[in-house]
Amino acid sequence: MANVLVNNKLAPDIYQLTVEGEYHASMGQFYMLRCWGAFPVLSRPISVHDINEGTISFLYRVSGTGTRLLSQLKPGNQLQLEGPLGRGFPEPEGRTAIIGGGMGIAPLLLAARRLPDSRVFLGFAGDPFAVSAFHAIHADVHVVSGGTIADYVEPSEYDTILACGPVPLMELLAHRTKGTGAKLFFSVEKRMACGIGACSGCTVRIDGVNRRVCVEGPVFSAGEVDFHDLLSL
Amino acid sequence: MANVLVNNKLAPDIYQLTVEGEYHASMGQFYMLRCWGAFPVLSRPISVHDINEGTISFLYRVSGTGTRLLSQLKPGNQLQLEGPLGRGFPEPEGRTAIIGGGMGIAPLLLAARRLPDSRVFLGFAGDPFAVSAFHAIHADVHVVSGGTIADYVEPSEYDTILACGPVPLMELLAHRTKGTGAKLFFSVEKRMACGIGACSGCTVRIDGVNRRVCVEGPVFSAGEVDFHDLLSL
Amino acid sequence: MISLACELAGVQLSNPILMASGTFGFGKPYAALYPLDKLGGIVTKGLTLQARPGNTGTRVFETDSGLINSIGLENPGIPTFLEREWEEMMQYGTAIIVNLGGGSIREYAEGAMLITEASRESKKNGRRAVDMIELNISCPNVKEGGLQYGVDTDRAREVVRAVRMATDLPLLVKLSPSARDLTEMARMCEAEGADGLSLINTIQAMAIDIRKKRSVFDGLYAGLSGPAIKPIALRMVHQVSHAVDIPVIGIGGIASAEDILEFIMAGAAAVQIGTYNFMRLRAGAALEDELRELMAQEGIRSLDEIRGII
Amino acid sequence: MISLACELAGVQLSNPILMASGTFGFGKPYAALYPLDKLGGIVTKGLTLQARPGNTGTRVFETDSGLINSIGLENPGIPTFLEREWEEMMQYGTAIIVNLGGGSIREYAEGAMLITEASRESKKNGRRAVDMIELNISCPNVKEGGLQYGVDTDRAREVVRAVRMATDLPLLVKLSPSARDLTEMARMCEAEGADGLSLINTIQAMAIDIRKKRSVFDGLYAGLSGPAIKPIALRMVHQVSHAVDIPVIGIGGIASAEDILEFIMAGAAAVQIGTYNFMRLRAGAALEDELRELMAQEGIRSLDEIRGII
Ligand SMILES: Cc1cc2nc3c(=O)[nH]c(=O)nc-3n(C[C@H](O)[C@H](O)[C@H](O)COP(=O)(O)OP(=O)(O)OC[C@H]3O[C@@H](n4cnc5c(N)ncnc54)[C@H](O)[C@@H]3O)c2cc1C
Ligand SMILES: Cc1cc2nc3c(=O)[nH]c(=O)nc-3n(C[C@H](O)[C@H](O)[C@H](O)COP(=O)(O)OP(=O)(O)OC[C@H]3O[C@@H](n4cnc5c(N)ncnc54)[C@H](O)[C@@H]3O)c2cc1C
Ligand SMILES: Cc1cc2nc3c(=O)[nH]c(=O)nc-3n(C[C@H](O)[C@H](O)[C@H](O)COP(=O)(O)O)c2cc1C
Ligand SMILES: Cc1cc2nc3c(=O)[nH]c(=O)nc-3n(C[C@H](O)[C@H](O)[C@H](O)COP(=O)(O)O)c2cc1C
Ligand code: FES
Ligand code: FES
Repeated sequence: MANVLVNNKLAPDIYQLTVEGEYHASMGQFYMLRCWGAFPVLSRPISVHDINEGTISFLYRVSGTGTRLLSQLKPGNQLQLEGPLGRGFPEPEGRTAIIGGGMGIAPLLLAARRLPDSRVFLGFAGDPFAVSAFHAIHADVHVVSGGTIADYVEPSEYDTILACGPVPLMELLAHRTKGTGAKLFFSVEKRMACGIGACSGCTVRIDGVNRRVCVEGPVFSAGEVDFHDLLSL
Repeated sequence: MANVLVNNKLAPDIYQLTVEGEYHASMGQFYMLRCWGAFPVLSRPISVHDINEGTISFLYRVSGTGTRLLSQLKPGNQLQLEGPLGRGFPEPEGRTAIIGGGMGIAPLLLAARRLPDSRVFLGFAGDPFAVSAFHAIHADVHVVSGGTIADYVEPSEYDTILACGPVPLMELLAHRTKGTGAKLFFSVEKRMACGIGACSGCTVRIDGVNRRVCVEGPVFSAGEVDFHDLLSL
Repeated sequence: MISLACELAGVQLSNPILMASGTFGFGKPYAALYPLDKLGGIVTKGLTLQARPGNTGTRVFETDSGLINSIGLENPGIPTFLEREWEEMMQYGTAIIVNLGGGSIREYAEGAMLITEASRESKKNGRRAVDMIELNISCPNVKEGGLQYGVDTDRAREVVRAVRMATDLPLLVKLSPSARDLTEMARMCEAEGADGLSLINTIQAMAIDIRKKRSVFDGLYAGLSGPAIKPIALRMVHQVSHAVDIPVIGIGGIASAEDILEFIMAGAAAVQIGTYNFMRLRAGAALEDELRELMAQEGIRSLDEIRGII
Repeated sequence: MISLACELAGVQLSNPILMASGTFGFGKPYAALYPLDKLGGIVTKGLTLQARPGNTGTRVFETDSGLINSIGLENPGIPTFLEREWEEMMQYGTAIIVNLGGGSIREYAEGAMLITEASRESKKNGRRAVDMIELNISCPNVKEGGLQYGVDTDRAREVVRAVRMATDLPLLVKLSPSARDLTEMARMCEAEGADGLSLINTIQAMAIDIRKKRSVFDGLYAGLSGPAIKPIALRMVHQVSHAVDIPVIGIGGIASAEDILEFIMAGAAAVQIGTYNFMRLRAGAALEDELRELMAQEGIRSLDEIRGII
């Protein structure tokens, strides 16, 4: 149980939730959040957006029952969090690009904070949101609205690319990165029940082998992800 | 949908909820309340506690999921109410006593307001609650804590007794009233699904015939109520 | 404008949204809330030849996303229904489906005959007929009749045959999720001349009062309905509608236009709304429009386009 | 101090709260959260002789108070389990029950033999044995094995008989709610020498993605669990525990100490916690104490006092 400090609406349906406590997580890890009793049944996986002294925060979009309940939290309310879970982004080598599309920017603020030498690309279909925090902590942030952010990055210029966003963007990046020598890692989503590797509910086929997104992911090396499994969310 | 004006905690677990609007209900009628989506499934039957110009209020005890959700309502929140439902207390004849036990006082404030010549008896197992509203509108209010309120009323002194409270109190009153010539009416509770007479879920056997508490009640003439049906709540 | 009008067992309905037996009384409680001609039809509370008092004790009990009921077929009896309730139902301007229960094959058949005769008489006088009979062999809340007939195909066959002989009204058979072999049961009904199938009735369930150390219900078990059972009902409707050629009416936990589309895609010709009426008393006033909106949004022009698509 | 220690099929358990197959992995994910010796026992994820990859596509899907899963028995195979997982499980200080699946009678029997031999060997070396086998003839998520055997009593008999011959370990049979005749199935298991019964497995269910116009699951149907099914499971546990003399383990939607008492009063010897583990990852750390508190509050000194009281 943690104490809610702030739960601000940043844009239509986009909220930033900050709770109190000393949390240690690596960039790209997530927590299972819950602020209700028996309904809905499952807790909700949400990536770590940022960590500061004495606080952790999450950036989320209201997209159904669970996130709507999260959005109703008020300062002083209690939130249950289990985590940090999963394996986040690896420490990158060489020149690094961080690429986020839409809600996919959520796990990337922590990455930007921890990788000051990287270049950050944030793309939005409509109005950008939550970008001021990136500008505040990082010098090299590029925000694009409309089109695809993939068009603004030349993969061959980087050794490592860390990305998160909609599946089509990930597919495009995987395609463009192929053969460039850049290593692409992205964070993926799949429906989860337990979040801790107990149920095998969240598997994605990688190189023909099942990997549980909640423990072996959510970050995978782009190589051999079976996008069919992801798309079938 | 109605706008919540106040939702005050009057005592441990006891709340008074006031919403905006012009409502017309007779004493003893109830509404089906709801301030949630699909969970829990059923709306909750709550008696009209008071009506004033432009407001209606309810007095309730937090005793489970539904009433807990009601207790979380804040001014400005929306509440669904269907009603007024059921048949309330009849216009009493002659000398009238109003007797409430515990939460059973809820429907009696409106009765006290509308029957200034009555005598009001309110009994509580522990600390009394919500009695100041009775004192404020009625001259003849007797509050007792501990023991049973039935001991403080001599049925033969009245022509009509309107009562609400726990089943054992109702049984005791029925027993003591028998043969006195006083007419006893009480408001009863049974689990309800629809609240409007559609499901036959809330029947009580009266004179050997099934009566639906939600439409033929919740107020019944004490005569021939089958307490087994009530106790089996 | 998307048309939802449809034909079911030879009867023209303004839309495929019917109100389920036992959750809508004879319509009257809701007629006070909204005009009932918004509905595709109303299925009456289960009726038997003789009046029945129903069960004692607790009759409705809430569970997580579910409702358990043990009404026990309380009803005024068919003759009283025909005299006192039917007339008013005719005014609602929507299809009338009589849900028929019984304690013996004979009671079922006599009940069917009574309804059929009254309906014929009414029609002769230029008034509305009963549109269909829904034969209920699946009530889990009565000792005699109901589930006793709904589990075993051969026992069910006798009832279906007897009622089929007793009426020339369109005949739906309402199946129980407790049927030993649901598709066999469905095929039997089709072979015996049923014009359609309704499913599912409530699922036999139990709740225990741990304080009193007894079942919540005097009748021990009772029937579970509501959103909790929707995924089970949907599977059964899919199974059955792919096993027979007569129309299937999908029932079980439907609580939104999305749910209706799921049942139609699973193969349902129409649907019935039960417990949702309690969750939202005016559901029947809104669902047709909500369904139309959802279809428009999804680019579905008619339900025929998607029926049984899965 | 209320004692919850109990004996189940000849095995001494510290309490009757077991963790259900498929919701607890092999214990490890939870061992990081709390000491597992709080548990009465752990039932492993369903194991088959051969490793299985499980199903493609969406595997878990939430419904109102329910969870539908289509894992499809993904597991490393019994040999790999015995080599890589079992050792660690022994350290947890709680009973180990191996959930056994199979695609053919032969695979079931060979799997049982492998486990039995390994267990005997381990015991000989002064280490922990496998405490019980839970024979799973009720998985709705695989084409071969599972439900194929769990519906019809005669088909189930062959599997139970073969596995009974293959092992001298205490044998539980896990029944499906889809069994055509659940009490007949239960009596058959008893007659074939099962030491106990576990029920229920998930209920076959369906969910449709109306946008994609297809089933949510690649395997079309999948299995419903969670609070939604509790009232149905409770009824079935009551029915079965009154039909046989061997112990019955109650499973289905249990999500509180109150729920556990309901199942015990319905006749269960012990219970299993499944989906609730996901709702509250530390459920297993708390339930025993919560049960004890509730019993104290209700003046119940031992579960034997109330078992099957209804
Ligand atoms: C590792 C991981 C990290 C994530 N991080 C973020 C984040 O930082 N910010 C954010 O806004 N969202 C994030 N998501 C997506 C987020 O989990 C879903 O938006 C959320 O679960 C939706 O819940 P709901 O009740 O609002 O929606 P509903 O549609 O009502 O949810 C129904 C069910 O589907 C599941 N579900 C729905 N959408 C998703 C999804 N996209 N991914 C996984 N499960 C889903 C829910 O968990 C729930 O079980 C993340 C997902 C994963 C797997
Ligand atoms: C006509 C009528 C008028 C009422 N007026 C009042 C009032 O003015 N103030 C007040 O505090 N309470 C009143 N009650 C009781 C109130 O309805 C219940 O306390 C409330 O429904 C409990 O809901 P819950 O979700 O908090 O409890 P839960 O125990 O979680 O409810 C579970 C289910 O049981 C039903 N239930 C539980 N207790 C009762 C009960 N006593 N009567 C009927 N159904 C019950 C609920 O409606 C729900 O369906 C009245 C009941 C009736 C029938
Ligand atoms: C209170 C109640 C009474 C019912 N009575 C009947 C009945 O008399 N005859 C019948 O065939 N079904 C009866 N049913 C079953 C419903 O018609 C419907 O099949 C079932 O509730 C599942 O649908 P739902 O989940 O939408 O409620 C009743 C259901 C409820 C909840
Ligand atoms: C994700 C998941 C996986 C499951 N896997 C198995 C399994 O491998 N073998 C088995 O016998 N039961 C399996 N089950 C069924 C559970 O053991 C249990 O019988 C069922 O979920 C009902 O209990 P619950 O409502 O408490 O979850 C699984 C259930 C879930 C939710
Ligand atoms: S969510 Fe259970 S294994 Fe990943
Ligand atoms: S609650 Fe439905 S008839 Fe009274």
